[in-house]
Amino acid sequence: MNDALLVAAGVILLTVGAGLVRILYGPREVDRMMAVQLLGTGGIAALLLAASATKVAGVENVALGLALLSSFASVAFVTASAKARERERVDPR
Amino acid sequence: MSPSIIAGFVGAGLVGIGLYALIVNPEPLRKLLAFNVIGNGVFLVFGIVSRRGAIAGFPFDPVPQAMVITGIVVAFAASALAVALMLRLAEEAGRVTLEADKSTKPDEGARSP
Amino acid sequence: MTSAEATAPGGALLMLAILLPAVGILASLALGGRNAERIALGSAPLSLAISLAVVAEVWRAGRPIVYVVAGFAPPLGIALRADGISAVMLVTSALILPAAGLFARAGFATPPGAPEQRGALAFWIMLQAISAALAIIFVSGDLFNLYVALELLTFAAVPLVCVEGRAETFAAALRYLLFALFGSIFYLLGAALLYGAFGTLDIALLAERVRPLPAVTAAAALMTAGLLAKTALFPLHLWLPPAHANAPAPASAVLSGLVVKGSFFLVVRLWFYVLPALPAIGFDAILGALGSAAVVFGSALALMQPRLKLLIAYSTVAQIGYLFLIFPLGSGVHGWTADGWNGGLMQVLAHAFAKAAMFLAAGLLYEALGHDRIAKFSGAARAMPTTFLTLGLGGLSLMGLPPSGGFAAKWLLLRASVASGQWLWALVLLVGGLLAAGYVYRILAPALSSDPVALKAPPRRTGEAIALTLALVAVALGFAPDSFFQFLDIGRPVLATAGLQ
Amino acid sequence: MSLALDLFSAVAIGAGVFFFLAGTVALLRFPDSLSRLHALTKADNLGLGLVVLGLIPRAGTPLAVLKLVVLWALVQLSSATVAQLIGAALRRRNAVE
Amino acid sequence: MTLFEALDLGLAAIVLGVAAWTVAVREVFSAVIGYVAYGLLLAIVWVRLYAPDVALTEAAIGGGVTGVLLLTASARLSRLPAPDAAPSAGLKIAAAALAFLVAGALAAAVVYLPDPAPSLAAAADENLAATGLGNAVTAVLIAYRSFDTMLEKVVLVLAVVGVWSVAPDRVWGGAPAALGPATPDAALVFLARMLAPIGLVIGVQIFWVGADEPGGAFQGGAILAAMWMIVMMARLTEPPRIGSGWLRLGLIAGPAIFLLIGLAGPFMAGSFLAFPAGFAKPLILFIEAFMVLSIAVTLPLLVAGSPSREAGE
Repeated sequence: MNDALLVAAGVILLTVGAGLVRILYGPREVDRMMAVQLLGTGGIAALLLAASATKVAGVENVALGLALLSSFASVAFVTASAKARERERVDPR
Repeated sequence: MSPSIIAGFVGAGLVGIGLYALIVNPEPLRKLLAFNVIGNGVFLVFGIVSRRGAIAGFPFDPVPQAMVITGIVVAFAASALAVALMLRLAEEAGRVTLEADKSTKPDEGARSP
Repeated sequence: MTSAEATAPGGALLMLAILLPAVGILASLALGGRNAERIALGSAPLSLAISLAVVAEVWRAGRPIVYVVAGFAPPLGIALRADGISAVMLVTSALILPAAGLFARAGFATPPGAPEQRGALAFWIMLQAISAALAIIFVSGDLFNLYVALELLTFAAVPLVCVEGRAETFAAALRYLLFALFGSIFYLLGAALLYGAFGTLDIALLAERVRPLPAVTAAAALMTAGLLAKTALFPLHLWLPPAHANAPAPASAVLSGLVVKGSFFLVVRLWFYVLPALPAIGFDAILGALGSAAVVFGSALALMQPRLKLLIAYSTVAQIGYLFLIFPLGSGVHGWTADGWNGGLMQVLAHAFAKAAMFLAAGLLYEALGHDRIAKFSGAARAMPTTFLTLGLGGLSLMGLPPSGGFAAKWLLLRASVASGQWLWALVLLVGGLLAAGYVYRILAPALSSDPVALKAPPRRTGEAIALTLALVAVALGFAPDSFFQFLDIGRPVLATAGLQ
Repeated sequence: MSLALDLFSAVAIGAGVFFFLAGTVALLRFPDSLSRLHALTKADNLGLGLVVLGLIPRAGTPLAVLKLVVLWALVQLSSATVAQLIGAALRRRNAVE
Repeated sequence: MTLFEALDLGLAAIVLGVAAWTVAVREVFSAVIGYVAYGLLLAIVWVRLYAPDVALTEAAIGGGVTGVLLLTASARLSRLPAPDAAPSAGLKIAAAALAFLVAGALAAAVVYLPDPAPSLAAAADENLAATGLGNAVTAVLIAYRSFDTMLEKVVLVLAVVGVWSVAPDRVWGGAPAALGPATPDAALVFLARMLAPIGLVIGVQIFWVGADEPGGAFQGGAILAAMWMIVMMARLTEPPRIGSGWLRLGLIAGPAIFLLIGLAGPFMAGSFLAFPAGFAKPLILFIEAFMVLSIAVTLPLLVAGSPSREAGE
């Protein structure tokens, strides 16, 4: 069973890793960000599976930390773009 | 191939990729990204060293791991300082470039007859 | 066995030398305003007293003094060790830093009752940070601890470059930062490999354990490359002239006189203390060749600079080159190694004082004339004789003419190269001296003419006195007695240098 | 009993893996950003939810179960918000173009 | 080749691929997005290397906080004119050759590290009892090599002063620019309100368990820092004035308490930074608590950058 869990973890990771191809093609930054978001969720799932299979202490804490911060990059992405637009309105170059 | 050998190649690869980018990319922010890529490669080497230091009952050597944690925090602080300099330079000069600039002080001597 | 080593009497002084400025940094930020200046200048005499006490203790013991931090001995913990060169460098930094600080009071003072000022707070905090970082670099016995110290030094030095807040200073500071970060990350990579090979980063333990391995060669190359970038050795010197020429004069004095010596000190530690058992792979010749190239290129570029501060900055590039002659001339066990070793170290000290004096003098000139164009110095020497005397005395040391510390350094290096039959280095020393004479002449010649000159402001007497004092120390080093060199030899690995040849 | 639980875990986790696969395919194959976004948020939430569900029987302590549930709730909250934010950003951009 | 080796190789290929893409892509903003993905992947690599403490740090700082810093910076810088000098082909070839050489030498050096590898794991474990801790990584950070950690905290303080010091003179004492847009999305405000209290609990918990399990002051502090940042991005609070005395106390609290207890060491335990027998664990937790505070204050300030508004504004 444990090996099966690890394989499932690996498969999820490689799947969402393959999703990173979307980073390559875009075409917009938003699409790239979605791929990162999917990677985050998949990474959490993979870590949970690995934690359950190996019982290495603390792995579930890593997953918890990632879950807490999973929205972080996307939020920064959206606010940074919004702020850049604000500045453009004030100071259109 | 053991995970630590694979990680060794990843670490070496990251250092190589980062070094190439550091030399070739003219934009400072890109150079900063490259520096961070190199840094991660270096940390991975510490990670391999830590994993190789596993002995009966201990899956890793804690000393290199502690060094990596210190290193990550320092690298972040360095990035923040670099970003602050870039943003301020952009504000003052309207662009961010490292190209050699001959001028030093506001040159009053040159203007006076 | 070094792992059982214990704290020596007086070892706590080493920790105090580090903790005093560290406390100062935190207190300066918390209290803010004028207090930063008060703390920085008020703690300077204490720093000097501590470093003199270290000298006395090392002299008395006749061997390096040790302090085991936190009660955990290496390899698990960290040990501090001070030998002859550590003690001398501690004193050097405890002299030059307060000199620059006193000089800077004119530009970075906060008037009573005035709100806190940006430049002032940053300057006084960074000055103390340089003191802390250099103290660690001179006494720490652990390569990772030294990495943190290198970063501390970078984080202190970079903001000093742009403390005046002009666009070109930000560009210079950014370039300096990127070079410095490149340097420290490669240093760290080397440290990772050494730990992987030998399970410790303690310098003394490594010296016992080192044996030839691919990892050791790679670590040596990576760490050296990183440190060279921080020391600005040709061809990694590109960041130095804009950074040192753009900083305010007292900051330039510290950056050129002391900060680049910090990373050079670590190159010396690495090759003479950590890796002496490494069989020759030609590193000493490569370092010597790069140093020679730096001497020639740096001096030639200095000759072409229209502005005094840039000229002095390029002269730093050249003078750093001489330092690296210590590797071909100071390694091995020969009759001449002592000369090469002493000459290299004397060059570190002489250049520190001479260059600090010259940058301060350049600052005074800029204040008085409103510019630092060499071509427009005509007649300035009559209006500011003390300042030009300082430039002249500093120049004497740079050229290597007697009596001066620079002469002592270059004479010793010359003797070593002649005795060892390595004529190339002798040639470099002579050519470098001639080129230095050329650029010093360029500064002084127009100034000595009798043209009338209008000063914007009268020169500051205290500033002139401080700069002149530093220049006189550089000259006085030329009269260093034999016992001084015996002191420098305390703790120098003997077996050690044998392997480098 | 334990066999039944193992079977339950295996089925739930297997379904979770499938949804991650589906989400990735949607991300790579769907034609425009908005449809990609919608498919994606559903797929990855279901994927993670099923994995968590499958792991609950294997969690040793009530605290571990709580951790799993909190974690899943956090990801739910985050990804719903992110979908909302990105969707709004996309609509704004579309309105401009 | 077993299945697991294949999975490891796949992960390695993805990490290298994303890194290569990050440095190669034309737009800076895209590069930064790639870098965030890369940070997430690295956190997983660290778990694979049995380094959950590092993984947690990398997830919080490498992926999270650095991501915000770089995304904000690139959004502001990407509108500027690009440098006109493109690298020449010669430079590219020389750089590629150098990069290959360094990477090759490094790989060889790592592969030929001596076997059996030296290790301080046993020594670290032997001394663990003296510290009262259960997590050897925390013991290294806060007892065996506490000097490094204390200095690193001073480095953080210097970084903050350095970042502040590039501000124009007239705004000295004022506050950095707001992190979020003028009118934040209602969803973002909701997220921040929900996430911050949960994150606070998790951050404190990760610090607390760090004595015995993976976690600790760095990781807990970084999570708290992230929570403060998200609250600022939703404009629920604003970056504080840099002239504020409380702020400065918060910045120096960690290193200052560390130093004070360290200075008492010679009198209580015979050496600077040493802890008296029997009191090690409470003292360590006391120091760590202030370190958490300082990290939680420092990281967001480093991201917020130099002050840009005058003190009165």
